[in-house]
Amino acid sequence: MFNRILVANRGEIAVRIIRACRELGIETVAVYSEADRDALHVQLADEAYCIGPTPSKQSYLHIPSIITVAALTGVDAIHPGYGFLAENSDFADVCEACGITFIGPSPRAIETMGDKSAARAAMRRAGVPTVPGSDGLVADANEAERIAEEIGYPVLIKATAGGGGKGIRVVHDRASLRQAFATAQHEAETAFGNPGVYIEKYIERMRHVEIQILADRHGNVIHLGERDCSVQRRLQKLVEEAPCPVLSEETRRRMGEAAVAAARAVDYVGAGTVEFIYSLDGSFYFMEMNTRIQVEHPVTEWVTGVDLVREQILAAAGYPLSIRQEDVVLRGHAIECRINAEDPDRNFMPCPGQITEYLPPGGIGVRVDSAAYPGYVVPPYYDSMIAKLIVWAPDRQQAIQRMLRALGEFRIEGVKTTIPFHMKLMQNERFQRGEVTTRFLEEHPL
Amino acid sequence: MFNRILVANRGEIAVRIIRACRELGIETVAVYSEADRDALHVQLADEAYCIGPTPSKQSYLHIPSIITVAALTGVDAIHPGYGFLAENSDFADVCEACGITFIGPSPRAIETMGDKSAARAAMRRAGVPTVPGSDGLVADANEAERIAEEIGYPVLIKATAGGGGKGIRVVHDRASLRQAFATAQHEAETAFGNPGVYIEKYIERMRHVEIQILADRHGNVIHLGERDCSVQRRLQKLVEEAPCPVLSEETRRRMGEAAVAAARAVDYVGAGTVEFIYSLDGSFYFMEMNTRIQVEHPVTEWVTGVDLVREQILAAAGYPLSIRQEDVVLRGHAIECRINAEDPDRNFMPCPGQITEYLPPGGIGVRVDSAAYPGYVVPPYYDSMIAKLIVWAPDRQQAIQRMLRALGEFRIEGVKTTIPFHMKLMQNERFQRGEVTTRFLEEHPL
Amino acid sequence: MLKIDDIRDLIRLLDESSLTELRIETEDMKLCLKKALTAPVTPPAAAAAAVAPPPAAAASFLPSPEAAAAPAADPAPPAGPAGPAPVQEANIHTITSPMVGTFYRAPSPDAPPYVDVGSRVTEKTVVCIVEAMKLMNEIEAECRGEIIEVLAENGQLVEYGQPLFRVRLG
Amino acid sequence: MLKIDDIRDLIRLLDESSLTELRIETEDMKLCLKKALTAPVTPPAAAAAAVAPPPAAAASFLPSPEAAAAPAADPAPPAGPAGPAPVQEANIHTITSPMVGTFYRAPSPDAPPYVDVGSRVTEKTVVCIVEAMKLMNEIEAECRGEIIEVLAENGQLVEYGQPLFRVRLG
Repeated sequence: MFNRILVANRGEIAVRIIRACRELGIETVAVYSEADRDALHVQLADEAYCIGPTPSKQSYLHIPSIITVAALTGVDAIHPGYGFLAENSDFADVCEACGITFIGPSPRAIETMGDKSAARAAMRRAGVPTVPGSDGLVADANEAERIAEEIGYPVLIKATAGGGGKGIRVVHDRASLRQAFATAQHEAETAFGNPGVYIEKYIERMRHVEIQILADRHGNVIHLGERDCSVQRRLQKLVEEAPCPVLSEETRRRMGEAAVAAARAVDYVGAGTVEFIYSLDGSFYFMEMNTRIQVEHPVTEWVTGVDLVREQILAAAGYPLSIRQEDVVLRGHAIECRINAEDPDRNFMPCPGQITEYLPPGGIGVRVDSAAYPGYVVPPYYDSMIAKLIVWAPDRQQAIQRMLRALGEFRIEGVKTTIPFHMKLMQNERFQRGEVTTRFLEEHPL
Repeated sequence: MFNRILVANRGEIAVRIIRACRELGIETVAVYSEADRDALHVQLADEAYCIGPTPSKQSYLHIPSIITVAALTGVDAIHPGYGFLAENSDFADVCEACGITFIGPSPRAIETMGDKSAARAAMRRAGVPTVPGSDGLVADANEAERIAEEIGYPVLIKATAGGGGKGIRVVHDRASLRQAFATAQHEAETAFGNPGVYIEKYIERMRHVEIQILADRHGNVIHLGERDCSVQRRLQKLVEEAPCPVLSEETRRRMGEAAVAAARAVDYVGAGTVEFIYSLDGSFYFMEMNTRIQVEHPVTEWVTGVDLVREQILAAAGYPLSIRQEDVVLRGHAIECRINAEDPDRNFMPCPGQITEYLPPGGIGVRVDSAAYPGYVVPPYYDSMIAKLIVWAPDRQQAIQRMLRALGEFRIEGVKTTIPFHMKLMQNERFQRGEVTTRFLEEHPL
Repeated sequence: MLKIDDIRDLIRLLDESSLTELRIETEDMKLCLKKALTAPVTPPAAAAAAVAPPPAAAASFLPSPEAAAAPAADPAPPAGPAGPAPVQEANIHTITSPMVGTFYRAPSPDAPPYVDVGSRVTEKTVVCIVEAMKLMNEIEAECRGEIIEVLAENGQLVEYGQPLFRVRLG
Repeated sequence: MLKIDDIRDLIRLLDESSLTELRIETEDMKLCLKKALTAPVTPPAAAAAAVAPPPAAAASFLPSPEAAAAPAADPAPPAGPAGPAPVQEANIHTITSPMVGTFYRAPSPDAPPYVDVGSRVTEKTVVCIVEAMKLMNEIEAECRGEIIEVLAENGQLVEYGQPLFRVRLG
């Protein structure tokens, strides 16, 4: 078992990992940028080291500094959290070379899934349904036009190096294809340093449904049901829930099996998420795989009773999974709201600043994952999430009522937050009926 | 359904009830004493009224004031919480007379279970095992001596009007019986206004195991497994857990059935608890029934997934229970620590005062029920509980590790608390092995 | 009335002192100066204390979902809880309610009120009735002087300790 | 009515007293002065900020179960994180570490240190090495003057921004 883990992240996920380590009896080493001197993860860890100035590139993304601290503090493993270096295969490689376990899958798995067009190809070989589109990268506008005709408009042009909703363009007709193709290539080159793009059919009315998987080093791969993350704003998830309110038991099983096949295709180890497009006709297609723990993992934890970060650490240490597929039973309904320091009345403009008062909600069925405290200053340099509010109840309707109750209790003063937005959403009848697609907020502004 | 409920209590249980009401869409009316002007339950309720000065007798125990507010604010029902008026059958009577639903069982059920010797008799008739002892009240010292000889020393002399650990004397031999009997009668008269006492065999090495029951107005009575509350100090519970670490499935079933029989014997409605003495040989005996929601109810809520306060309110409103006996499935392990404003290093001396900093723990498997907030002043007039910290994990060992993690995170400054005591307890090997009787702390001071 | 120079002086004074707040109210002006606590943080104590004073603010520490959802649709809440009794001015006595109940100014609907502004009262003068549990509790002035203000409305629910009348002693 | 001078006096009086609040209400004016609770309440920000300065205190905001259980058994933690740079005295410059790594005072174990107390340095004088990722980074003084204090120990892990040397400029 690991004696000591370096947490290469900040904010609530760093706190989440430190908690899991503490419960496992593992010491933690935190790293932080100059801006995060007073951060909760720094206070909670057994040791903490400042690794660089405020910009992420010189601190949380700066591999040499992180590896130096890891080596000098004698850690056995590094947990990358999400974002920053979590899906950086070079970093995983360097860890391996230094004899430090990277808590995540192999560099090769990260690389395959990070290259969107390579991932599509791998999935097709594994028999996982993918959206109709190009076989791989599209060489030029002529080929793009041919494929678009074949699969029918509207189509998406996607950067192979993109991800998280970035590097995507929608093309509705032939007239605009050539221009869009050229722009997309140029953008991909500029933004990701890789001009490769591919084409997919654009499924307009879809839900974002993803499957959580866990895999160990002994060949066990299981899935832990799905999360519905359809409530999005500009492709950023705002609310997630488990289970998906419209999935049939049969589709859940098939989607779960597809996710396991996807994970097996890249010899996956640890916690991962296979994201699917769920079309309203009941069909589903592979979208991408996130080779890390995800922001919304707590909703799965609550309905399955499985501690995903703990399993992730144990799997990295070579332990077999603590549960088998047949032991995974979903119980009740969980919802997560991301509470961001943003002003929902002003187009979700970020509102960093000092949290003068802070009192999280409590009581039955409420979980708060946060790195905030009274007096904490939300820095303007990183993401704006202050807290994740997760509730559980025996059914979805009760979970919504509970979320509303907990949102009403959540006291955050000093910065604007998305709490009022979430309260409106929870009271929205369409949301309550579960009638949501990824374009919900676009079509029905709250 | 009720439109509006008056919460006749203070502290965390008032907050608990307000939360349940809010999730059910029921308005709440809080009442408070002069000392509780700034209390959280006052802030959270839809309306709040000051009903009297600081002493409980003139406020939280003052029936006319509470009924006046209830009548004038037009509530449908009153929730008494625990303590104060929760087991006062006169209060339940008055509510009924005023056409206001008392959220609890009938006045007759409260009365029967409140009279310990009458309760013993009722339980015997219902076939529930009781501790060997007198058939009812013991008239004089001669009878006491005869019964003690019959059942064997040591014996307990108990005030029929006592409860919650008060009004009990242990007698180890014949020599001290007569004196003890006289003193006990006198004490009972003085403390409870009723000199009636009865005799029971004293079971020295016992665990305190209690069964949660729920009953509706349609004849449904179910049990929701047990709680082990053996960690006590001077008969006051400090830590509770579910399930009991040493109960066999068979004993659990028999104890559950006995609890259901006990509830049926008094036509019980609502949430109640049947407390048993669990002898280390596996036998168990009825101790008493608490005809109200209990402090430690959250551990049962977490392992069963049932919201007990919600069910209690729904049952009072005439709804059938939402679950059947066969749907009750225990999952994982839950532990509750009572965080009191007391100094464990100075014999648990109460430490009221201002909480200058307050940050409850969060993350996976942690629930906090509390009425505290940064700046809150713990008044010296009522009980010293600041918060209940409840954790859940798939098994007991992980739950203990999680409790330790959460206790370590819990930040309360300004007053001394029992957190250090709980941390020592969680690290105690006997406790970790589950080897605890009600005399544990006496025999093995931490 | 204060001039701009006076206010400038007051700001400087407050700034240089360890004080955090200064309020002045006169007939024609209100002035309130506040300072952030050392670090620009409101200590929780002060924040919590600030919750109590204004009447009806007691329920505002945490917004209720209903309140946030439908701020206007609240079905006529009764009078908010009484804040702490206002600071006693010299020579002025406030008669407060000794119990929670319904406040009546007269013994019956068509009778004249027990007292009104300008009425002289002695210790034993009945000034109103507070009805609780169908019992009519006659409230006595317990002081000697002249009623200068009636603070509660006929038929209103009054809390324990709620101010009912102001009396100029003498 | 109170004059500005009266108020000034009152502010001074309150300031010097142990009182925290002063209220005056007269017919034509209300005055309220408040003072922060001097010491007893540490505002959270200050508490959090207080975490950083003393080395090794970063983990002390919340006690770890281990720390509480076995306060003495902690296996030799490496040097704590550097607090914020100490207040700069006039004419004194502090050379801080531009990266996290191992601090070496000399180019090799048996070589003399680059600089010592009393050494004169110019902008380009190498004062030490910080090793990170097997790379030996020579750190230059970037100022002109005399070394008056060496703040880190040979072989120690130094953080980004950690003070290494104090230099009297000139």
